[in-house]
Amino acid sequence: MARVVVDVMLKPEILDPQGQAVQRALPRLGFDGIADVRQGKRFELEVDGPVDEAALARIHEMAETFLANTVIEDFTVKVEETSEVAGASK
Amino acid sequence: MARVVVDVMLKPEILDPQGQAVQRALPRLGFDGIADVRQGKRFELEVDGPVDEAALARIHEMAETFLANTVIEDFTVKVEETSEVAGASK
Amino acid sequence: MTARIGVVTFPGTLDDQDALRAARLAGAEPVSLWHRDKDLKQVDAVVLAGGFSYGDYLRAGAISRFSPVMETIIEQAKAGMPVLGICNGFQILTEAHLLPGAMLRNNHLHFICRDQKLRVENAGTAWTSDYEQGQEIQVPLKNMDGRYVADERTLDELEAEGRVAFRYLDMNPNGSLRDIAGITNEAGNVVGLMPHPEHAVEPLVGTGRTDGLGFFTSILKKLVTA
Amino acid sequence: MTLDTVKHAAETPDVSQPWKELGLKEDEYARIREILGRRPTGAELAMYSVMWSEHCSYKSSKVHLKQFGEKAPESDALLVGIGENAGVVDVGQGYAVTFKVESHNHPSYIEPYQGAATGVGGIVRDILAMGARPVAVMDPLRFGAADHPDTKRVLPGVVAGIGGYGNCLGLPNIGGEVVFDSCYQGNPLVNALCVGVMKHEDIHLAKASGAGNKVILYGARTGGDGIGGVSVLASETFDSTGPSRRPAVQVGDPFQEKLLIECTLEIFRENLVDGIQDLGGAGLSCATSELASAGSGGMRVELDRVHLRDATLSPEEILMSESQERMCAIVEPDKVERFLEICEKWDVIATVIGEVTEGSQLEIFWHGEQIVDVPPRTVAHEGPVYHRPYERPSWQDALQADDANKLPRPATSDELKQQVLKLVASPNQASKSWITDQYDRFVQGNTILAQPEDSGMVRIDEESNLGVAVATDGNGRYAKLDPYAGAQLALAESYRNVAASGAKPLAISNCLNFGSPEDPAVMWQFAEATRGLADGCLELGTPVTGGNVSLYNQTGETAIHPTPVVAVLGVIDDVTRRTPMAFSEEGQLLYLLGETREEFGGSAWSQVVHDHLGGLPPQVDLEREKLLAEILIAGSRDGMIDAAHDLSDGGLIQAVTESCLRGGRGARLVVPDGLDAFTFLFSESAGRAVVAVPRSEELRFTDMCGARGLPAVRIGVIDGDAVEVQGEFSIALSELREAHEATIPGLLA
Ligand SMILES: Nc1ncnc2c1ncn2[C@@H]1O[C@H](COP(=O)(O)OP(=O)(O)O)[C@@H](O)[C@H]1O
Ligand SMILES: [Mg+2]
Repeated sequence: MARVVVDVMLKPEILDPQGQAVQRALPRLGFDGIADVRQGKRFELEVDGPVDEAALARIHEMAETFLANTVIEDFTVKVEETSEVAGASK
Repeated sequence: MARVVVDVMLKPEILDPQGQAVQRALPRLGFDGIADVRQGKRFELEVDGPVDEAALARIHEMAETFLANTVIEDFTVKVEETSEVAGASK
Repeated sequence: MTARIGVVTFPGTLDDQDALRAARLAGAEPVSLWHRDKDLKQVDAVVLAGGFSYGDYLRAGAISRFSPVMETIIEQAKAGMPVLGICNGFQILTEAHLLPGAMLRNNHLHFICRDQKLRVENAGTAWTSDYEQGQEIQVPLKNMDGRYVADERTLDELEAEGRVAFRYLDMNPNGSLRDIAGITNEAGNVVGLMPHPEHAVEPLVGTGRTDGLGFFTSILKKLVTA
Repeated sequence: MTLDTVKHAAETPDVSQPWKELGLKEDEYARIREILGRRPTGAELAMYSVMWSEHCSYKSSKVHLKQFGEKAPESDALLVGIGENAGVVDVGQGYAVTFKVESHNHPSYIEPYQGAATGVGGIVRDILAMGARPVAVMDPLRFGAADHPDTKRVLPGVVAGIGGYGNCLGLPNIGGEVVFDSCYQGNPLVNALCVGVMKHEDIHLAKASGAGNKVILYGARTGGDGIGGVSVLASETFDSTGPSRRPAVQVGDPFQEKLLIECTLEIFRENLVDGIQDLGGAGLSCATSELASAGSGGMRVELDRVHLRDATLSPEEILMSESQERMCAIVEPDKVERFLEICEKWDVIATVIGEVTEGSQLEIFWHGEQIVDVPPRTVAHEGPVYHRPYERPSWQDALQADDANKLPRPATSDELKQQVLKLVASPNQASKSWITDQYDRFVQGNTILAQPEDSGMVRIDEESNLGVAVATDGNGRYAKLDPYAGAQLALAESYRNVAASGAKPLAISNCLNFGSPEDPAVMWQFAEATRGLADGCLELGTPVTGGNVSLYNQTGETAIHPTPVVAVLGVIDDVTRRTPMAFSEEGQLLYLLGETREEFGGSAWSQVVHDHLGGLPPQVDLEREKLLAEILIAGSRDGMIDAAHDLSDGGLIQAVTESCLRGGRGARLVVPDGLDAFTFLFSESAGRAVVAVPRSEELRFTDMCGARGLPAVRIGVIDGDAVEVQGEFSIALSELREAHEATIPGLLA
C-alpha cells in the first residue's frame, strides 16, 4: 500500500486567523525569529494498488473538487516513499 | 527567508473522525481505492535568519511543547527547500 | 466572611459573566481575573470559564495555557487551591497537564448544544460535595471539542482511583471515552468537565434547572468552614 | 506604476477608465465627471462605483422604501429611525434595544461557511456601532430542495458558518427559519439578525464632526478581501505588475470580532468616541464617506497609514477592501491616548488614519499625494435613484386562478392520518433541531426562550426581569401568489409569534429578498410587498426601524419567490410571565383562537401532498391580529394561559404536534361544529393561535375573549400519549416524534 499526501493551505492572500494566532503567541512563549505562520491541513491517503499516473490524476481531481475549496485554498499532491526521510514529488 | 514545515498528525491509535468522514464520502463522490484517510495539520513557518542546527532544535521544542499536544499527536519537522519539488528531511 | 471566587477572562472567554453570576448566587464574592495578570487578587478558588479563548485556534486551550495568569494558577493548584475548569476551562487544564488526557473534536464533527444528563461519580471533590454520590443531574452542554481521550492505562487509573467525576448518561454527546464528562486530580481540588453548571443556576433561564448550583455551594462551604 | 492623483486626473481628462467593468452605467460615469468637474481618479472611481452599486445605494429600491418613513405609525418607542446602522427602540426602564436583519445571500452560495459566518459578523458590527452590547442572533435561511445534492453542500456549510462565528462570539442564537424550495436552488438566502441592548444615553451615531477630531481605524489588518471587482481597476488603469487576482471571498475571524466587541464596549463606557461606523460592504470607502457625509465638516485621510495584511495592495484596493472585523471611530484628540490603550489591552490594532477638517470635502492622500477630493454626500447619500418600470406579470392571474381549494382532499380517515404524518415529516415542517443544536443558545445566561419556541426571548435586566422577544417570518409561497398580502402575512405571523410568547410587539426590521429589479415583474413584486408591509406596519402601529434589500436573487431568467422576511421586536416587563409553547400539564383545556376558513392557497398541505402552488394566500385581517395579540398578552400576564402556539404553515395539526412533542404530552381533539376535519387540521387561516388553559381559568379566559369579540372555541384537552382527533384517527406521540425528527438528519447527516 502506498501513501499519498495532500497538503491544503489557504491561498496566500486569504486571511489565516489560526496561523496568526499561533504566530502572535510564539514570542510570549520565548520563540523569536518566526516571521510568519500559516496553518493548513494535511491529508494522508492510503491507496490500494499502484500509485500510477491514473491514480494520481484521480487523487488530484479529488483534491481539487473535495479536499480543497479552491475558492480559498491551494493544494499539493505528493507520493510519500516508504522511508520517513522521503523525497517528495509534486 | 527559509521555510520550515511542521506536520502534526493524531497518533495512530487515536480515533480521527475527520479523516473517517472524508474517507466515507469518497465512494459517494466516485473515488474508489482509498483504504484509509487521516487528517492532520500542517504549519508553514517562515524563519528569519539561517535554519541551522540551533534553529531547528528550537523549532523542534516549539513543536513539542506548543504546536503539537504529544498526549495525542505526533509531529515531524522538515526544512523546505526553495523548489516546490523539494526533498524533505526529518 | 464569605469566600472569594475568581473567574479568569482570557481573550475569547465567553462564560465568565455567567460563572461570576453563579458564584454570586451561591453566596460567594465573585472576583474577575485578567489573563495578563499573574496576581490572583487573593481569591480562595478559581474558575476557568467556557468559551473560545484565542478562538480555539491551534487546539482548544493551547494558547491560553501559556498566559501569565496560568503560571500562578498552575503553581497554586499544585499547592492545593481549588480550580474548576468548565468546557474551555477543562481544555486549558488538560493542556496545562493539571489534568490528564486531552480534548478532541466531537466524533460527529459538529458543535453540539443540548440539555445533558450526567451522573456525579465522585461527590468527594472540592467542587462536588453538595451532591450525593451517584446523583443524576441535568445541565447544558455546548462544545465543539468535547471528546475526552486518554490512553488505556490512564483511563484505568482514573477509574480505579475514582477520579472520573462525571459521566454522561443516556447519550454520549461527543464520543468521549468511557462516557467521561469530567475528571478530578488526585487531590480532588482540580476538577474539569465539559458541561456547563454555571448555566444551570436559575429556575427561569436556559433549561430552567438549577442543578449546577451545587458546584458553587460545594466550594463555598468548603472554603468558609476551612 | 504612476499614481493617479487628483492633479494627474485634472491634467489627463481623456484617459479612458474602466467604469463599465466596475458596474457603472454611462450616465452614472458622466454624472461623476459633472460632480467633480473633471474625470475621477482611479481611487475616486473605485469609491463611486462601489458606493453607487445596488447593494450600497439602494438605487432601485429607494423610491419604494420611502413609504416606511411616510407611512410610519405614531410611536413613542422609536429613538432612532431608518437610516442609521440600525434603528433603536425604547423598551422602558431607561433601556434601548437595537436590532436589524441583513442578507449575505450571494457570498453564501459561493463559499457557504465563510459567506454565512461573515454575514453574522457584519450584522453584529452594525449593532455594536449603535453603542449596544449584542445579546442575541437569529438566522432566517432558505435553501433549494431538501433532497437536491447541492443543498447537502450549501446547508451544512451555512449552518456551520453561522454557528462557528456566533458561538465563538458568545451570542446565543435564539431563533430563525429554515425553508426549502427549489426556487432557492441557485440562490440560497442567508439572512442574519442581531439584537443589542444599551441605555438611552449610550446611543452612538455614525457621524464625523468637530474639526481636529481624529479618525481611528481599528480591528483587523486590511487585506485583499472581497475586492475581486476593483482589481480590474488596478490592472486596467495602471500597469499590471500587481497581483492579478484578488479573492472575492471574505474570511471571518470571530475571535478578532469578539475582541473588537469587548474593546469597543469598553471604549464606549469611558465615553471616548464622538461618532463610530463599522466597516462592512465597501469597506473604508463606505465608512469614511458616510461618516463625513453625516457630519458637519470634511475629512482628511492618510491612506498609507492603514495597517495592511498584504503590502502589495494599491490605494484603490485598500479603499475597497472588505476585510472583516474592522471599525472606524471619530475621537477627540485628548482622548486618543486612552483609546489606543484600551485597544492595546484587547490586542486590537488601532491607527489614527486622519482627522475631521474645517472644509467640506473628503480628501484622501497616499504618501503625501492627493488621490481623492470629493464632496462626501455625493458618494454616500446622493447616489443615483431609479424609478424602475414595474408591471404585474402576465402569469399572475393564471396563478391565482389555479385554486388550491379545489385540490383533491383526503377521502377517508386513514388518508387524513397519512397526510398528517406526511406533513409533519416534510422537510419544511420537520424538526430543525439537527440545525439548531449546532448553535449555542445558553451563553450569556439570559436566554428565556429559544428555538423551537415561537419567539426568542432574552432577559435584559436581572433585577427587574425586563425582557425582549424577537421572531422572524416570511413565506415566499404566499408572497408569490400575492406579494402585497404575502408581506403582510409575514408581518402578521412574526407579530403573532412575539405575542404568543407574551411580549408586546413594538417595532420591526426586515430583509427584502427578491430577483432582478431590471425585470418589471420582479419590480412589481417588490413594489407590492413594500406597499403591503408599510400599510401593515401603519395599521399595527409597529414602525419599521431599518432593514436590508437583497436583489438579483435569480438564476438566468428565473427569480426566487419574492421573500420578504419580517422581524418583530417585542417587550415583556417580566420574563417570568412568558408563555412557552409546550403542552405539559395533563388535563388543561385547549382553545383555538381566531377564525378558521377554507384557505389552502400556498399552504404546506398543498405543497406536501400535491406539490402545488396556486390560488390566493390566506386573508389578512390586521385588526384581528391586534386583538389576538392583546388577548395572548393579557392571558399570559394574568396567568390565564400556560402555553400558546401560533398557527401558521401546516395549520392546527402542525402546531398541536409541535406543542405536544415539546411537552411530552398527548392531546385529544374534537372537530368543532361547522368545520370538517380536513379544514380544521390543515387550513392556514391567519390570525389564529392555540392555547392551553388551566381548568380553573377557563371561565375567566372565555369571558375575556367573549367580551373582546375574539372567537375562541374549545377543541380538546391535553391528555395521554397520542394525538387523537375524535372520530378520525389517533397517532402515538412516539410515531409523530419519529416522523417529525428523523427527516432532517436523514437528509443531511
Ligand atoms: N435557522 C434557524 N436558526 C434558529 N432557529 C431556527 C432556525 N430555523 C428555525 N428555527 C426555530 O425553529 C422554530 C420553528 O420554526 P418555524 O416553523 O419557522 O416557526 P414559526 O412557524 O413559528 O415561524 C422557531 O423557534 C424558529 O425560531
Ligand atoms: Mg411560530
